[in-house]
Amino acid sequence: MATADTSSAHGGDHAREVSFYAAKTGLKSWLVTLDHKRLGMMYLVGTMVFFLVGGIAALTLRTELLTPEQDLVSATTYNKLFTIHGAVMVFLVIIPSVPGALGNFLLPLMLGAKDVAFPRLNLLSFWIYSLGAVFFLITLVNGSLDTGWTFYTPYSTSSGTAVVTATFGAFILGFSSILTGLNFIVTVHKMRAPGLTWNRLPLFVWAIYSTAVIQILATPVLAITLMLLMIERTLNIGIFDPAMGGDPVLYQHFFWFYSHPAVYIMILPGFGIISELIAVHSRKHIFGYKAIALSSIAIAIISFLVWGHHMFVSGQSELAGVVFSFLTFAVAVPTAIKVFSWVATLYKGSIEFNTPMLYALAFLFTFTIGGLTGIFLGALSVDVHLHDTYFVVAHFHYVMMGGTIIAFIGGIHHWWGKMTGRMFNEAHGRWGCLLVFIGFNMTFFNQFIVGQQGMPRRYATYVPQFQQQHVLSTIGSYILGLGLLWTAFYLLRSLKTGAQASDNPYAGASLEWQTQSPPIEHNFHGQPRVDTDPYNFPQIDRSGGMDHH
Amino acid sequence: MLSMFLAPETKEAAKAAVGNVAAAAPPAPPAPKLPPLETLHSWAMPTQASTFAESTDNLYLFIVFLDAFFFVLILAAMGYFMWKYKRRSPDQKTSSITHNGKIEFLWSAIPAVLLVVIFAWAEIDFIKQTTPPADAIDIRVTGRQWFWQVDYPDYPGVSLTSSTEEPLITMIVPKGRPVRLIMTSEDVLHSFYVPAFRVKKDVVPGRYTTLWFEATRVGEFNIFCTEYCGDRHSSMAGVIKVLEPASFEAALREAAKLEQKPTESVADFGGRIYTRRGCNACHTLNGDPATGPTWKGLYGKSETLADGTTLTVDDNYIKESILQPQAKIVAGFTGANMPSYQGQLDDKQITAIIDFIKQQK
Amino acid sequence: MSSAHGQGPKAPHAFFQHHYNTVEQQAGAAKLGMWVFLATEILMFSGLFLAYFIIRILYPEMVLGSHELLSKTMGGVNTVVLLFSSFTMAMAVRSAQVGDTPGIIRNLIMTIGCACIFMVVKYFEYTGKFAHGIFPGKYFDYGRAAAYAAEHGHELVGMPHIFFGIYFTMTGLHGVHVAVGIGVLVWIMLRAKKGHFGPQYYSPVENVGLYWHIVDLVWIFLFPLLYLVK
Amino acid sequence: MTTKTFLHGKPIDDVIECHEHVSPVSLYVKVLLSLFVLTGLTYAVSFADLGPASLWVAMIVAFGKATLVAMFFMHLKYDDRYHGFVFLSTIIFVAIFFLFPIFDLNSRARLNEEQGTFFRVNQAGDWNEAQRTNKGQVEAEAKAAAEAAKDAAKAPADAKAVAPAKP
Repeated sequence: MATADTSSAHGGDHAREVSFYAAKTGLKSWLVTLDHKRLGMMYLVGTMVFFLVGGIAALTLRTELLTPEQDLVSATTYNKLFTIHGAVMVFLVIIPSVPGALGNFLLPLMLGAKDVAFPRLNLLSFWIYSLGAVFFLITLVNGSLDTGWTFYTPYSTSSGTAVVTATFGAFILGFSSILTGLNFIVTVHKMRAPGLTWNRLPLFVWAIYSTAVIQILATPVLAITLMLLMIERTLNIGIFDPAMGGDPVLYQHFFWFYSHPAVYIMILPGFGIISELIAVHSRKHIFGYKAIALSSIAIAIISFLVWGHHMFVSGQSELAGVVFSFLTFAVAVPTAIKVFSWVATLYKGSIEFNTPMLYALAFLFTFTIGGLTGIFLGALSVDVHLHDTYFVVAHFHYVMMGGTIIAFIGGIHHWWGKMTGRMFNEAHGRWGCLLVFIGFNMTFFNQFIVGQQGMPRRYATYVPQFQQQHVLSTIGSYILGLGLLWTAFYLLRSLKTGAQASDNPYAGASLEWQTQSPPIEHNFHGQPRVDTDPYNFPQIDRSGGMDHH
Repeated sequence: MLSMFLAPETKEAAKAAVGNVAAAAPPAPPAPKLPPLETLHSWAMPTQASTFAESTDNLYLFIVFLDAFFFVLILAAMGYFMWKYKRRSPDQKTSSITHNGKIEFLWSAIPAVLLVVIFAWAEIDFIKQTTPPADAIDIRVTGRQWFWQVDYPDYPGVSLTSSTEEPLITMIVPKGRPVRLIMTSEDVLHSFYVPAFRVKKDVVPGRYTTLWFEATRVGEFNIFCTEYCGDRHSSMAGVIKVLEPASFEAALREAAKLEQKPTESVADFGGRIYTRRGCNACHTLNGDPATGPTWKGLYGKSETLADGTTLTVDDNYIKESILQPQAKIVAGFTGANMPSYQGQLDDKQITAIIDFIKQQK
Repeated sequence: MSSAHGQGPKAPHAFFQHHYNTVEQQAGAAKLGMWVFLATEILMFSGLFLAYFIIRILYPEMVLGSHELLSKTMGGVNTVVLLFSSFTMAMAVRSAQVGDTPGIIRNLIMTIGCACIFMVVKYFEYTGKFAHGIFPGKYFDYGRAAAYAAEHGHELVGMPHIFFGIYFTMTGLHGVHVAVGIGVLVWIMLRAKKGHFGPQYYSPVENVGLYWHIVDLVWIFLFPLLYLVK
Repeated sequence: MTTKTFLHGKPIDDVIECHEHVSPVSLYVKVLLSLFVLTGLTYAVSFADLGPASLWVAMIVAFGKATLVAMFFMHLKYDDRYHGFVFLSTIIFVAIFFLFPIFDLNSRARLNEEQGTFFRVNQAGDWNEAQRTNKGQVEAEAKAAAEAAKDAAKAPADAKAVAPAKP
């Protein structure tokens, strides 16, 4: 177990200090704060606001799909809706959510540091995120965007919508992502507490670290791709636009060199959260610590070798398709190792079914489906049939929504007490989880079936025989929306009426639990020291070294 | 601005919401009336109508069973542990096991081997799908916003198109003969997809891509565009008709015929060309501007061109616009990329179209 | 490092930030951060280099024909200027390491001077191109450019607007980096004048130096690819 | 439990936070002179007609120069080895990024040559035409001038944008 400092290890108790919320007040104390915890909370609010925007777009287009005909919105509006949904969810929600909110809040705490390595850069990164968000909002009012979140050329060079504004927004958001990743890499390398060796790092830190590696290596390519796209659109230099002598498939190579690794920017932090949740709530040492940690790094590296599986039917050479397909299967192995290890962690544990754990178990269910259906899409001949159909839509929602977002919500519950100092109502939480789980599966499971029957994605109208499945999907999406709103409601309510959270409500053993809830401004009283790994629950519980509820 | 997400909207609201591109906002197109996709069950794959379908489906099923097996395995283990090791007392004993090299090796190696099997199987099928036999019939496919044009090099003059409103026969192929499609696009990316054949390939501007198949069942099957291509992407659908080789050529000639019928007025014939040649993808008849100007009240109207001059729409201007679309562009439509119909429509057909436009008051 | 020189740990200096434990930790973090940042710079430029190589593969004759219009002399002068500025930059870091403040300032001024010469030469190159209708992309004036090429005994082949599109993009982005470099060089020079830097604390000089060297590295590849290669 | 002091996961007496190395001026001067010599070499070689080898020669020389700058000016030779690792792995990822698109382009050329593509046709062709018909954004007189001057400059005569062959 880790200790906050020598005196508390000997039973000495510090006088409680004021939390970081109370340490400074006023608007300015937030807007120019260098405190990673405040920045984490601001990211949380930011991503949740855009989650709402993306969600409203999604529910509107699901409503349009209740009938095969065009009735609720025009085809143009439909195209804008799915583009806004995709672009907002990817660039403004999922990519910054876990690293921005939980990563910022928890990483220095877990490392026993006073802050991230570069606090001012961290603030800059948040403001760059906000600036990018502003460009997206400008896009919304100024003709919106109808290219799909992928900005494929030559449609994006000829579309009449605000492509340059949106692209510039995504370009800016890329820099926010790069700077956050840079900060985290240096923080993990240089700011660890005494005794916190690499194989004592919490797995969440490993996951965020691997994510940061991808952010560093992939995002600059997105930046240059979007820059070339903007130049192509304004000057027609002829790199991507075939009318000027360019190659649209080259654009796809550029784009997916970033965007496939970006899939792992989105999911790896989710993996990290799940590792924490499962170990803590089953009071077990995580099974196969090294395998999970190293598989994160392996995924980070292999993810750069597989982007071509988005292009099996795009007109890239067949030989390249074969190579990419093989490498794609290689990335499935480390992912499988993680899932098996999580399940094995439950073995001979003491599993408590509280809300965070329920989300972790829901994650195991949905992410396993998401992962297994990826095998269909990696297999060349089957992908030829399934590519760009609803099967793909269902697959990536099972991974992004059923993986990252469910893990994120679980993580928010797990650390809610630490972050806000209040506990949410457990019963409310379980109901919320049930609604989200049912709604999610009802929305997306059908889509595997319409997909395998040949329903292409991004369709405003469709063949009438799919209507039944689409209606089911739409009802599911309402339930999902309801569950999410309910979750937001009781979490916000707990800020007023929730019980005071103890410093360590779930008896976790990593360093973030060794400080007050919410933490004090400089995180710890004195210098924390670490002499064991953070998953040694059986020993901790046996020795009675940690309060257990 | 968010109103576009919130309320069911009228066309006016849509135009207001999209602001500066209101002029290009097209009306809601009708849903394509396509023949239903045949499936055995509501959850099954579509009909198998090409030589690829069966082996693709076999691999698909193999993965389904394999996935189901692993999914059940994982869930069963998870469920059992959840039941067995539920926390029953606060000081419940837990195991101090941290890892197990053997089992970790097994659950890395077994999936790896299975994945290599799947890869090899899929790869063999894929290579077949991408190597057309030498004796294949060549058909040229051109994707345009938002219709397909299909030409038969072996049958000069035969040209078929899809329509965004009617389920027209877009392609006719003989059963049991390999067919190779040589495809390109004139504007943006499209993707040619026949679910019943399990074939799909992007149609890329500036390049040729190929696709081949051999149909095994007589019947009509859907063609979809699966690469997002703009407003009426979901209406860019067609019908592929498979016939016995004996009746293939005659049916092809018949389908390609675009002549005035004895009972038909010239304007009605023009109306048929309007749908058959894809004019309806961009020009409406109800007064709404789409990608191109509406044909309602077009004839005799005074139009302002992109360069600021004005002219009256008459027979000569319409003919010129069909043959050299980029010569005189009406203001507000400069971004539109209408292809030339030079050599594709004869004078009689052009006259019929002009008559049809005259009728749209 | 302290052990390497056999001195004790460094005493906190005026710029020591309290969230670090030691001065060495702060310097090490800054340097690692800079190296990671340089990695992102390299990857960003790599996109343009890839675009260049793809264009070369697609249109070899066009690229070879078009690159003749670039002035090897101007490119060569700029290469020498940048290499020399890299040298003075390295010398400025060395001066900081040994505590020679006038040396830092002198070397930084030379570096800034070289950067300015580079930008001036670039300005003449660009305006020289514009004068003959050689603009990026759709603004490229084929007629005037072809006439200009003919004057110099070359022939334009194919679609030269693509080559010049990528030429202006690559050198333009590099130019932006040089301009930013001038800004940060002036900043650390002003700080050096205030006597901020010495053997105890010279991270900013060192990191700006690393940045400046990467700008030089990019040019080392740009120069032969755009100006020289046949 | 040990009584050793740990810092950042390592025992404090081993910890190396930041390498410092002061190189002699003479080394910097030697590096600079080598860089000048190499620059002169590429410059000279560019006038020799080496054919396809010229790209390789130029790249090898450029890599040599880059190595000199990185090793000595950027101190990689004496620095924390992790910095070198960051630098090298960046190069490796750049190589991955280059490898696949170039591989794709080279291995799909076969089909393009069989069919004849817009690329190959357009290359000798009228890109100004393509630009006008597709974009219509360039001023009319500029195009006219380009057209006229092009004829004068004897641009390839078969400069017709060729549509995909139709029956």
